[in-house]
Amino acid sequence: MTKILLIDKLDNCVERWKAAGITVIGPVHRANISVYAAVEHASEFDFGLVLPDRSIKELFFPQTEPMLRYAIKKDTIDTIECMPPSGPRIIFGSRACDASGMAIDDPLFGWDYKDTYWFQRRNESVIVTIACIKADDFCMCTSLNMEPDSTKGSDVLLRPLENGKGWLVEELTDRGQEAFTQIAEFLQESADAPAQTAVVEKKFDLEASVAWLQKPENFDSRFWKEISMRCIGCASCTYLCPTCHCFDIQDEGDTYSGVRRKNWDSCSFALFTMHTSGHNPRSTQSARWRQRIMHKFNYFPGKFSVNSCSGCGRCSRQCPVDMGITETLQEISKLSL
Amino acid sequence: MSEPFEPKIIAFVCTYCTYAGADLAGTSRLKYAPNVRIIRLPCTGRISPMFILKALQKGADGVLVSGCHPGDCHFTHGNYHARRRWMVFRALLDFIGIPPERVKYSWISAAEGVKFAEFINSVTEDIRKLGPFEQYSQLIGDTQAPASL
Amino acid sequence: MSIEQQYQARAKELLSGGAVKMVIGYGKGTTGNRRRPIFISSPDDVGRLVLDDSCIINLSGYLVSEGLLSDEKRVAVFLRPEGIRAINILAAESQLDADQIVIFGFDVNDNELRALKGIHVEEFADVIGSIRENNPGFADKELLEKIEKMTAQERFAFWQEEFAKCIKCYACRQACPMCYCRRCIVDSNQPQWVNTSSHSLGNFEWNIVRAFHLSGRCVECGNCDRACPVNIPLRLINHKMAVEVLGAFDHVAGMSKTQEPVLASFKKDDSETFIL
Amino acid sequence: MAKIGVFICHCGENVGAKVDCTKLAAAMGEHPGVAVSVEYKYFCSDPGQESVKKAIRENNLTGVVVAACSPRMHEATFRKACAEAGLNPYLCEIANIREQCSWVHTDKDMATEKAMDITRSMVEKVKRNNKLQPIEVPVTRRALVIGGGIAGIQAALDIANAGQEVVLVEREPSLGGHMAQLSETFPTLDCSQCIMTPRMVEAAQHPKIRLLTYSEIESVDGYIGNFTVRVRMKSRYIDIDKCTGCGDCITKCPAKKISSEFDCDLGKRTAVYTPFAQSVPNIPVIDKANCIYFKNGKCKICSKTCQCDAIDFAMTDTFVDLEVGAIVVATGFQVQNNSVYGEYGYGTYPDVINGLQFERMASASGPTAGKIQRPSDGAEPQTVVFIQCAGSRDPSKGVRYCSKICCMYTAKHAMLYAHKVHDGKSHIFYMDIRAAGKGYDEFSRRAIEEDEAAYVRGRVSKVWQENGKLMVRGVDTLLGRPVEIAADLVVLATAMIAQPDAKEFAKTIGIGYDEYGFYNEAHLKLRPVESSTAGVYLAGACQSPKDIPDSVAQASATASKVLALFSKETLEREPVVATNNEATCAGCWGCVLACPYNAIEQKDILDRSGRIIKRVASVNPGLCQGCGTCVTFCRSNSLDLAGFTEKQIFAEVMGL
Repeated sequence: MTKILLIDKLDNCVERWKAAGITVIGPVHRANISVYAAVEHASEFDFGLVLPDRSIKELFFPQTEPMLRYAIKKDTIDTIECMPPSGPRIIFGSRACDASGMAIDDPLFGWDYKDTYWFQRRNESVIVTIACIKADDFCMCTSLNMEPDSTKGSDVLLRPLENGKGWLVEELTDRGQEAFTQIAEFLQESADAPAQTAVVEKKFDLEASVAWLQKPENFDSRFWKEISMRCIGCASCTYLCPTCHCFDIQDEGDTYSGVRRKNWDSCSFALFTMHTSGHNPRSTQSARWRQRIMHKFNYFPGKFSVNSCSGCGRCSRQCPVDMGITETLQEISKLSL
Repeated sequence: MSEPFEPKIIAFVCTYCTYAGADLAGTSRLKYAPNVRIIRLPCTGRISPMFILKALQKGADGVLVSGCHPGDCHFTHGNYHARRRWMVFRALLDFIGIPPERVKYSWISAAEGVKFAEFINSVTEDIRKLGPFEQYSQLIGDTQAPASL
Repeated sequence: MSIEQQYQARAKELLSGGAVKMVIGYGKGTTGNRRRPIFISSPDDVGRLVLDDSCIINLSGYLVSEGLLSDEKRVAVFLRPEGIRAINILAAESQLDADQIVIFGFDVNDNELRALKGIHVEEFADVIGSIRENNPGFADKELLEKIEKMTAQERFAFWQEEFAKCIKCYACRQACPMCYCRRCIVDSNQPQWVNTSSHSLGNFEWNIVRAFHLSGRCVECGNCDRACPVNIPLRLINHKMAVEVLGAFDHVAGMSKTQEPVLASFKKDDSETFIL
Repeated sequence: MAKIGVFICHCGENVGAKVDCTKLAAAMGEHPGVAVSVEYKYFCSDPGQESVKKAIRENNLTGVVVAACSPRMHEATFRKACAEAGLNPYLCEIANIREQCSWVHTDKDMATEKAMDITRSMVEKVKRNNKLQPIEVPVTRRALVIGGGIAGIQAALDIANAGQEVVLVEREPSLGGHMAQLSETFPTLDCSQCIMTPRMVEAAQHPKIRLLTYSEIESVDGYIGNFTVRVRMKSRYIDIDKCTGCGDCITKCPAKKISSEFDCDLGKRTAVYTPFAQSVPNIPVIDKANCIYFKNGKCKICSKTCQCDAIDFAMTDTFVDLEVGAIVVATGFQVQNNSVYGEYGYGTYPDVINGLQFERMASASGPTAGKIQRPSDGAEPQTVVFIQCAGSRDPSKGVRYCSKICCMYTAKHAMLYAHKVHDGKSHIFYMDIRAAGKGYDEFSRRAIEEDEAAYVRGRVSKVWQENGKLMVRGVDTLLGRPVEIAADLVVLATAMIAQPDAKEFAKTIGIGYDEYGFYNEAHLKLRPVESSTAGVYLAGACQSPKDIPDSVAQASATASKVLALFSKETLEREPVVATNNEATCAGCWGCVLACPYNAIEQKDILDRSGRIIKRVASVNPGLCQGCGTCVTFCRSNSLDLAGFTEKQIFAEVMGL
């Protein structure tokens, strides 16, 4: 006998959490795309998605965010620091890949300087992940040595019931347990069996690929040019990626006042590394794509002992020219044979 | 009683015709609404659609663009080029939901001080009636607001 | 012989004889109906070329990749009529020499693939000329009519919701063959005309500027629309502007390689009913 | 760090009455970057200007804003004052708080508020002003005059008489143009050649004028003050240095039946010829197309006749390269070919002629030695019908515009005819009589009153031949009835139109033209003799139909423009010109098309080995007039306009 949450009771849960001052967030549709967003009612959720178009990242690291407001006076500049809105949040219906993505980025944001924006939101959020029972051609968590029901980064794991009426509840952390204690009355004991988790085919040999990437001579391999020839240099892969975390700081305003903002930035853009002199150390798109792969599977793990990829497959799924990490690592796997 | 709404209006004008027409309105001591702020450019050909967007960002409730009548351009063709751009840009703004009533175009010559004064007055009244450009103010407000989540 | 086989044979012939140094075409993609751009330089690889009704991406943008055409050698490319029009614009705007481009023309009507005869862009004048009379238009006509019927306020709200999704990934720009600028105005920060932040103001400004810069130049290939990861109906705006430009200036983008850009030219009797 | 001085002028009571200048000065003093903010009664006065200069020196100001009257009033004054105080004059701007604020508003609070905005905005602009230097363009003091008609000759002589060098290029074998073809001129009836030929000789003999006849412009490059021009000297087959102009070759030439262009096909000439007896230079040319030797390989009679061995059948075209500082275009006009009016029978009936043919007939040196004769049988016509507006003011078959001179010359023709054929009767069909000009209306009245020309207001619908007469059917709209006249000769007042190659030629020089091919002036009212290309001026009928006095007046006007340009060794221009960022330019050339002045050129950026890396736009500051149309067109934001830069305008808006 284990605890289960029935879908029918979910609206009661949402009500209860909201009454406790918690913002409830989950996969919903907004103007022709699916995103994680705050809801009023459980009926807004769509748990049928393989995963939302946009990743969970933006709940912790929004695409644009004010850092400080300033006012220019004759001899001084007054500044007011801005912090993100505070308050507890439950992200209900994350996927394993998205949740683990946040855990992957924790050391990055807490390394030399603790990013208060990131950690305030991390500390105030409970991530309730639903194990996947379906996957698509682009899913690749298993290739990253993860599973559709991995628990990394999650506070609660829900396993869909075979009958489709609800989820088995596995509380993973104290925070998760606390959140579910608040809705304990809507949970019940049941012996219903969980559904089979999705089968995600292994698409490449991660270890062999990483070994190839680590060989210095491969930095200048012709491979990079060939694999990235069709890359158009947009940022859709990096911006949809749950683990890509680069940002730029911009001042916006008029003569008298303005806002300093933290905005997403992308290594796919030529401008990303452009020097004031006009020199660009990553002057070609192939150099930029190489950087993205190297960063995720060589430099980042070198520093934080974890690959900067959680296998969600959004990069390939959304690429306007059908590129992505999967294809690149597949090809590298072949090269390293 | 709340204060009557005083619209903020920014005008982009060419120096040879409309700016001179505005000067003539002054030397003729005509009176018009004080809501307009004029930015002087050499020619309507220099007036970029970007200027209009920036005027809106600065909270303009109305934007005016004015220059020499066709055939009168000091630079012979600047206003013909400008006219095409305006035509396209106006249609675009309209389609995006920025009402054409808020961005007005005119030809005012150096001799048309009266037309200038009347134009400013009528536009100011029209925009007063339309009220503040609240939808755009909301966009501007977003630039100051913290992230939603 | 299927058109695919005919074109493979032609590609082989051109590459073997050195008539072209590269063929830009379509290859199999990750999933069944996905096609990806491929670049064939060896006659032995022409078997990778795929041609069917899933070949949609307008490949013309690759032709202006830095350095590709600077050796004056020829490059062949698979193009639909929109792509052919794009070649005309790129030639008219001096981005390439049309004589260097060998076209593998094709079109899809009622799910039927059709080869378009010709080699150089001027030979397709009839095909693209018919677009002028009967523009199939990919834009969602129903949605367009719906938006046109809205009040300005409703339209603003509609676009506000759409643009709110924009993440400024610039996939629309990067996918567009007409966005060949070495530095986009949005990347020009002295001054910063377009707010780069993807707050609602920045998103409005970017999308307005993008549409303005494509007015009279867009061939409605739909690359932007398909590239947009957040499904903003970008092509709809472009289509609307094409309709406006046709009505006002009798101009259809990309009709010839010597066509004057509509916003760099004028007629003394251009319409001006809106000017007071 | 910006140190801006703000100087707020009361202009007596003019500003002060409606703008609280003290409050304005205080507010501006609090504005970031403002080092000095002061008010004064009259800053334009000497002590006012002195105080500005003092403030600049004492505070090391980096920019100045004078909040006062319109920049159109005193911008120059204050910029000069700044320069005198050692501040680059382009670091000074005017905030217009009089014409556009105090004079037009009644509420003092609101006017003050507005004045603050205006001044702040201007301070923000000035912070981003650049030090500009006037552009100095060296001037080659030599003028090229293209066209040797009366306009070209007048311009050349005026410039040469002022001591400057002139190259006068004429494509025909002789100077003279259309005026040399005319009989007598209105409204004085003096003989055209009597007044024309001395001018031709004067031009040819002038020490400052280099004459290149039978020559055409091949190419024009460069810009104001610095044009390079290539002239093709067509082969005359006669050595101009050896020929004495004796005319023996002409007398002996066996090919005598060639239609004379000069005589409008009414007379004949030989294959070696001068267009007319008084040709300047009096050196013949061999018409290759009609020369028996060139056609058959045999003849050479001229060569045998020539005492000075001047004939050279092997001669080829040669080229002359010229450096000139200014160009006067005086390429003239042509008359419309009236065969478009099939119903008038021009080209079908030999006795239907045009006005220019009538001129040749009436000319004492013409093919009939001044006698009025029917071309068909040489008989003296007893009844002549003149049809005005044969081509002009007729959008369906001719041109929309009025050719301006036809009313006058038709009146003149009627008079000349009356003077030569005393019992002859002339009828003139007209639409309106346009006789604006000194002595013009009196002249046309004389034709009616003294020389009994019968004016019929109406159009002619048809001319046909019947019993040896030309039957002219028209309508008299004043009497409201049809008219039929049996005439011996019909003269059509054909439209003046642009030269056949006018548009092509305009492209060679780089000037604009209208839908008819007439050249566009820079401004119809204010710059009527300048083309839109700096340094290229327009004289005579190449710009629009003109009579002789107007052509001469315009020619002299161009000469004064050229002389003003030549008055200094360098040309100083306002530095308000466009610049291009070559690193970001995409090379789309939209700016090249949009520029009204052809000031933007394509420039190749080469690598060290000379290979082209990219092509970019390059603005020629000598030609740019500073309108900024290109800047607005530029999608990549690469172009900018000095004095009105993107940064400045952005700051102005952001400062509001």
